[in-house]
Amino acid sequence: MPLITYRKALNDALAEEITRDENVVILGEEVAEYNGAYKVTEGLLARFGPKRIVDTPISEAGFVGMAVGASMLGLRPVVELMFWSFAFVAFDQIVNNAGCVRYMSGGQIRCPLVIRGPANGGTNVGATHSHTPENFLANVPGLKVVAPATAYDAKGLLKAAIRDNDPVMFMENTLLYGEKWEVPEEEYIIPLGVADVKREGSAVSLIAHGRAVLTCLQAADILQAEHGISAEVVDLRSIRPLDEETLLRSVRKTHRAVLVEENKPFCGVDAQIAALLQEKAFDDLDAPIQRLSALDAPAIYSPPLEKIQLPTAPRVVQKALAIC
Amino acid sequence: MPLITYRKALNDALAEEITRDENVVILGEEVAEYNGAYKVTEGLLARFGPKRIVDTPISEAGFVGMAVGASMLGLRPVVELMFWSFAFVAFDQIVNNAGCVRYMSGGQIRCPLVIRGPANGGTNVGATHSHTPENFLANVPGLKVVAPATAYDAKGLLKAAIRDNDPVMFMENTLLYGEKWEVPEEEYIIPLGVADVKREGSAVSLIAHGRAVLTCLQAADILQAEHGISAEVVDLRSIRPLDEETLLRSVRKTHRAVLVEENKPFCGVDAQIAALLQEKAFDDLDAPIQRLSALDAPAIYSPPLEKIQLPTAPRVVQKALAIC
Amino acid sequence: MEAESRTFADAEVNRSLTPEDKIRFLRDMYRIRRFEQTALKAYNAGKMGGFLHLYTGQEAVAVATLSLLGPHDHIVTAYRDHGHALAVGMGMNECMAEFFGKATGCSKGKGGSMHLFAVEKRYWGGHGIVAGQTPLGLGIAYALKYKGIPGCCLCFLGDGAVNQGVYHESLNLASLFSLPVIYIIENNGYSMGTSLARSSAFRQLLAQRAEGYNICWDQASGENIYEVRAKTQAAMERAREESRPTVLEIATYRYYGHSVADANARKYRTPEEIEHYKTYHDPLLLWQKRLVDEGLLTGEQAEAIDLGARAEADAAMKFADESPFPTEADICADVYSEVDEPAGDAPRGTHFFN
Amino acid sequence: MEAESRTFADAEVNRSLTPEDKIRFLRDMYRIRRFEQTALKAYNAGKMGGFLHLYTGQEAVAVATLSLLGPHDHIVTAYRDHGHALAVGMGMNECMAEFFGKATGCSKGKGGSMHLFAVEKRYWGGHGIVAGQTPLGLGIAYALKYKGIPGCCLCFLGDGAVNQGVYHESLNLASLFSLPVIYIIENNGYSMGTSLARSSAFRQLLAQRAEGYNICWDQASGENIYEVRAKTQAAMERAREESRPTVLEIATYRYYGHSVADANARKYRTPEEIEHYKTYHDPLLLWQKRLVDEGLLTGEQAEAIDLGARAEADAAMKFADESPFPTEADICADVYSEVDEPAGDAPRGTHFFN
Ligand SMILES: Cc1ncc(C[n+]2csc(CCOP(=O)(O)OP(=O)(O)O)c2C)c(N)n1
Ligand SMILES: Cc1ncc(C[n+]2csc(CCOP(=O)(O)OP(=O)(O)O)c2C)c(N)n1
Ligand SMILES: [Mg+2]
Ligand SMILES: [Mg+2]
Repeated sequence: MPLITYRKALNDALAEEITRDENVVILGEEVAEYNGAYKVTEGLLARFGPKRIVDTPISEAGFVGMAVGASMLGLRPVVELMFWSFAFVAFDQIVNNAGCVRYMSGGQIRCPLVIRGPANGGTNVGATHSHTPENFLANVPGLKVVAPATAYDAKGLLKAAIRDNDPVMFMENTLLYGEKWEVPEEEYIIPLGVADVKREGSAVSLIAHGRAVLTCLQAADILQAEHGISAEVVDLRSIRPLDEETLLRSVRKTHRAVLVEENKPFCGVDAQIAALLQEKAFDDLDAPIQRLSALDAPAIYSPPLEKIQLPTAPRVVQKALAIC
Repeated sequence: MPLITYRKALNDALAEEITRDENVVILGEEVAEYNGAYKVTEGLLARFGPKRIVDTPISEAGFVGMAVGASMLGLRPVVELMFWSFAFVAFDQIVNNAGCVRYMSGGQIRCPLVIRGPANGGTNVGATHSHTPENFLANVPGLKVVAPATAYDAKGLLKAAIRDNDPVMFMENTLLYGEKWEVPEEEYIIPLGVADVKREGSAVSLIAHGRAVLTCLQAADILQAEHGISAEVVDLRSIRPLDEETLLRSVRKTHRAVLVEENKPFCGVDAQIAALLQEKAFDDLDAPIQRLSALDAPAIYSPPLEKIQLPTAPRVVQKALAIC
Repeated sequence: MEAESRTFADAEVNRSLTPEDKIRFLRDMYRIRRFEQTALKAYNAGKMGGFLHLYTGQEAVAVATLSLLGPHDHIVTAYRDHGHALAVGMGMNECMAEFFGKATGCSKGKGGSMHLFAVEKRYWGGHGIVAGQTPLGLGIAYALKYKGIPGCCLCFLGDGAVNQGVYHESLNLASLFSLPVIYIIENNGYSMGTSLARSSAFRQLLAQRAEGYNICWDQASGENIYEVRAKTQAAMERAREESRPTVLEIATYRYYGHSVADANARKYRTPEEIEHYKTYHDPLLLWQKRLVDEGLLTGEQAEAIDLGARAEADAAMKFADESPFPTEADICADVYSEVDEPAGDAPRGTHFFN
Repeated sequence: MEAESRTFADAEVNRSLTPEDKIRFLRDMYRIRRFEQTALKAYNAGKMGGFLHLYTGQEAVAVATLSLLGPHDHIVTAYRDHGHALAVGMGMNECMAEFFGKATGCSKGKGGSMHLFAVEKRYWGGHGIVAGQTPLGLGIAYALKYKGIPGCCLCFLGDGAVNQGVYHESLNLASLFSLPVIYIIENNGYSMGTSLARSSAFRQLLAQRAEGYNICWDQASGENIYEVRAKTQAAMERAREESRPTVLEIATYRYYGHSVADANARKYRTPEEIEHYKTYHDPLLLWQKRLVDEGLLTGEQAEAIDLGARAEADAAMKFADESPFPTEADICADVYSEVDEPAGDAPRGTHFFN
């Protein structure tokens, strides 16, 4: 299988869906002529022209709302936020229009809309540019939230998201754009709501989403190599809908869980996962569920410090050792 | 002690702090000439004049940001959001400016700002007007979040919030504005970060914030009267800072907890509380922590249905019985 | 004034009106007014919750503008949406039932009075967040242009709504992308208890802000159906033929408070001001008088129209009253289309977290 | 043109300038330029992370406008903030150290280059969210007026930032509340890779949108220090004396890409365009030539100034290099002032949740 980057996987998914469905339109700042701030949309303007690939001014509330409106009429806009951090200027449009209009109309409306872009820290762009709002968005019934950790998942999930008839918030990671994974040439779709056991193990479940999955995989290597502990790594992939079954199955096997995310801890996604696991697998747990999140402060700029503000493999190991 | 309404308690707190500190200024839509959409600011314009009580246009991002800027220079703006739901059009200003400017300036800046208003469902105003974003706001390091359940708490906490040198998000409830409690005439302050055991009990801890505390008190009555179960009711009062000690003390005593909130479940405040309790009181828990939140859909308009969408005392009882 | 309004009556779009058309406008205004009076009674009787934003006094705006809707035109508005809903052809039953929170409501009781929707009539709501609908109108226009459909979108907003940033972002996008959207500012002089002068800084008119975005704008008197139709038609032609946006400001007035629960309805404006409007500027009475003057209608015929509207409203009240509420199971329906109408495979994963 | 620029030189605010003042402006521009060149070198050497938005080409705007700051005036700007920081009197050391993420940086390494702050100099940042600073500027002006302080706030933004809604909300509030705030649009023709024409719909100028809010506006050429000072002074007087806002649009140009990591810097505009600006419109060279023409400066003196700036920048680089990083414990400091500087009682409750 060819090795391709996470970026290329996204680019391929976009190109395939644009080709497949004339209602797919890509909108966002610098997505067309500039080829995307992070080059995810590279070459698409040249291939598909300015009707399908559209540059917008710096008006997130305006163009996100516009995309919601267009989706109501059957377009399938894929809106790029240069950073998910900028969702906060469009937050009302996302929560109230994308999130609630179907409900408030008694089901008369569908919003087949994707909003995508990077949501991560770790690139020294400061507090305002390093938000990871997957927990906020997944709180909203009516929205779906996805966070792929690999190129393979990114492609399959983005294609599913574009075909989905509900608004899907798609969280990428700038630190992964240049990383490579094997991705088949044949078309495939990864349905939303299906987690992925990225590594089988028996002694502890490391549960994560997005780039934290890779941190967990490293940690699992260390746990095995240095401590003889067999860790299972479960990747949520889809945060809402959530594949509870896979999580529960893993924890019922290992009896121990460490939850890792790059979000801030208070009411992070892992708060929800911990609440859920302790409720539904109470008797299976041999130790308290551990959480590892970003150190609880706005994202610090200072490069070496930001690196340790985010979860690291050694800290995952430490958390696991505390309960193994 | 005189019985006064939650509304009057807030009004008194505002009046006292306006009198006490010339830097306190009340800003918001309809707060002055109209006396407040929910009459919390009633009479203040007449008493304190238009310099201290200021009507704004419908520009939440603009006037919230303005208040952040003014607070940097030492004013102590108390901004009313007619509904906390409208915070979403001002979300960037709240999270990035109020929440991060101190950090990004390396501690050069303080934002002694209060944003207050009702955050609740239950009044049939539909999905867009019934958001309860305390979980979102408490996720942001740099912000504080408070949710008083009684007139007594409302007054003491609001005074503390106004004197606090950090931005405090103050969540009220329109369904409580007209309810009465005993409130002393002498001045008092309730520090942030201190929970309140609203009812002592031994068999199960019912933990809640805001109006859900009252639901829990009713449920505790029923549990005692009909099931002979002694429930303790713990009111968080302050969500961030959070009084973990009081929560842990209660759970270590009762060994069982039911968490109740009117927010949507996914990543709600109670997800955080559950994660925390299971981690820090794992061995003390005799049963899984139960959660009861709003039924997981946008707030329905239909009055009788919205009533049951929110947690009810019988459902709290049911949750408690499941683990007692 | 007289001369000017003659001119509007003579506009092509008005000259082509049949007497039946003109009488229909009157009937539509009566229907809105009586529907709302009945709703107000029901509200006061505790039959509904939350807000009820009456449109009474503004009826001519919705009736005149929406009388121009062609088969490809769409509309979206704010929470003061009863008039637009009826003017676009929704039935009183489904609207009143929605107010009552009944399963037979247009939004199955989920939206309430602020959220009336009739997608099959290209009526996209009813939106509660001030100006939140303005980019939706843009998006509808975007989709029309994208698909090559020769229609336009009328997007209504209030005079207070112009101070929300998203409206300005929408204006820039509308002009930059050359979209067939028409922003209709229904300027009733107040946003809740705040008069125009206390909420907005401007030179002559709110619509003039459009100039900064190189957008054509105009104004009209909301008590003159001919004028509103003439100005709206010009904007719609601009939209359909040149794919250019317009901002149209229509002067109007609401008789009731902001919402019927507005305890201050008579405080921030004088009773005289309200009376003055009712007496001299009531769009319904003015139109009725005009039709009588034009010899198209007798007083008795007008009364019959009124009675018909009242009867229809009473029947709607009865319908709403007798309709069932949604069930508890309905609460979590209409959240995700994938769950409501699974395509092939059953939905995977947990969607709801209770 | 020649005549016009004479007029600006003759403006009261410029006639009162001493030769030392004028030479200081040149020195300030050299300092900004050399500081940034050094920073660029350091960036390319991997000494810093994230973005670096160079101001090179725009120096005259910050130097001219901020030369007018009185003891009660404040400023706030966006992420392209190096020029404003130095022009307001910040040291190169604290700025460079901030770029390096060092504890000795003005923001202790927490903000980075987009977030330079010097509160004691009434310089309120450095803000990364486009237009996010615009209501902050409003609030500073609000506080000044509230406290009866006879100052004003200069709030800078880019040409792309005018399309964020919050800027418009700010304009309305500024005019409605009559606040002493001056919005200075530094129009460098591009927002990232998007030219003005592709991002904004307008008639002649972006500043003209101010008319819709009944706000005075003006324009100036950013290569002419006299003109910028004259126009800014007029706005500052309007602010201080009438407590009225102004929008001032200043035409300028940036030589580098949006950020130094902008791979497309030379794609969305021609190399000729950039060369043309550097050759004919460089604000630093133009001012230097003017001073030489005015007989205030020799070529050698100019070179000495340049060398001084280079040396200062090199020293700042060394300072930054040798400074320590913050410690892990610093990560959770400066979040809550209550925790950092407990007043009386120890802070209660848990503030951090790791
Ligand atoms: C963002 C937001 N802020 C505040 C409100 C509360 N609110 C609802 S309607 C309204 C007044 C709007 O006035 P206007 O736009 O003139 O419309 P009108 O009610 O006169 O039709 C206000 C303040 C809201 N719904 N949304
Ligand atoms: C809300 C928001 N959207 C997008 C961005 C990304 N971004 C940063 S600067 C910029 C261009 C701004 O251009 P302009 O306002 O002209 O200022 P200039 O960079 O030319 O100084 C963009 C799109 C952002 N920081 N914030
Ligand atoms: Mg109005
Ligand atoms: Mg620019």
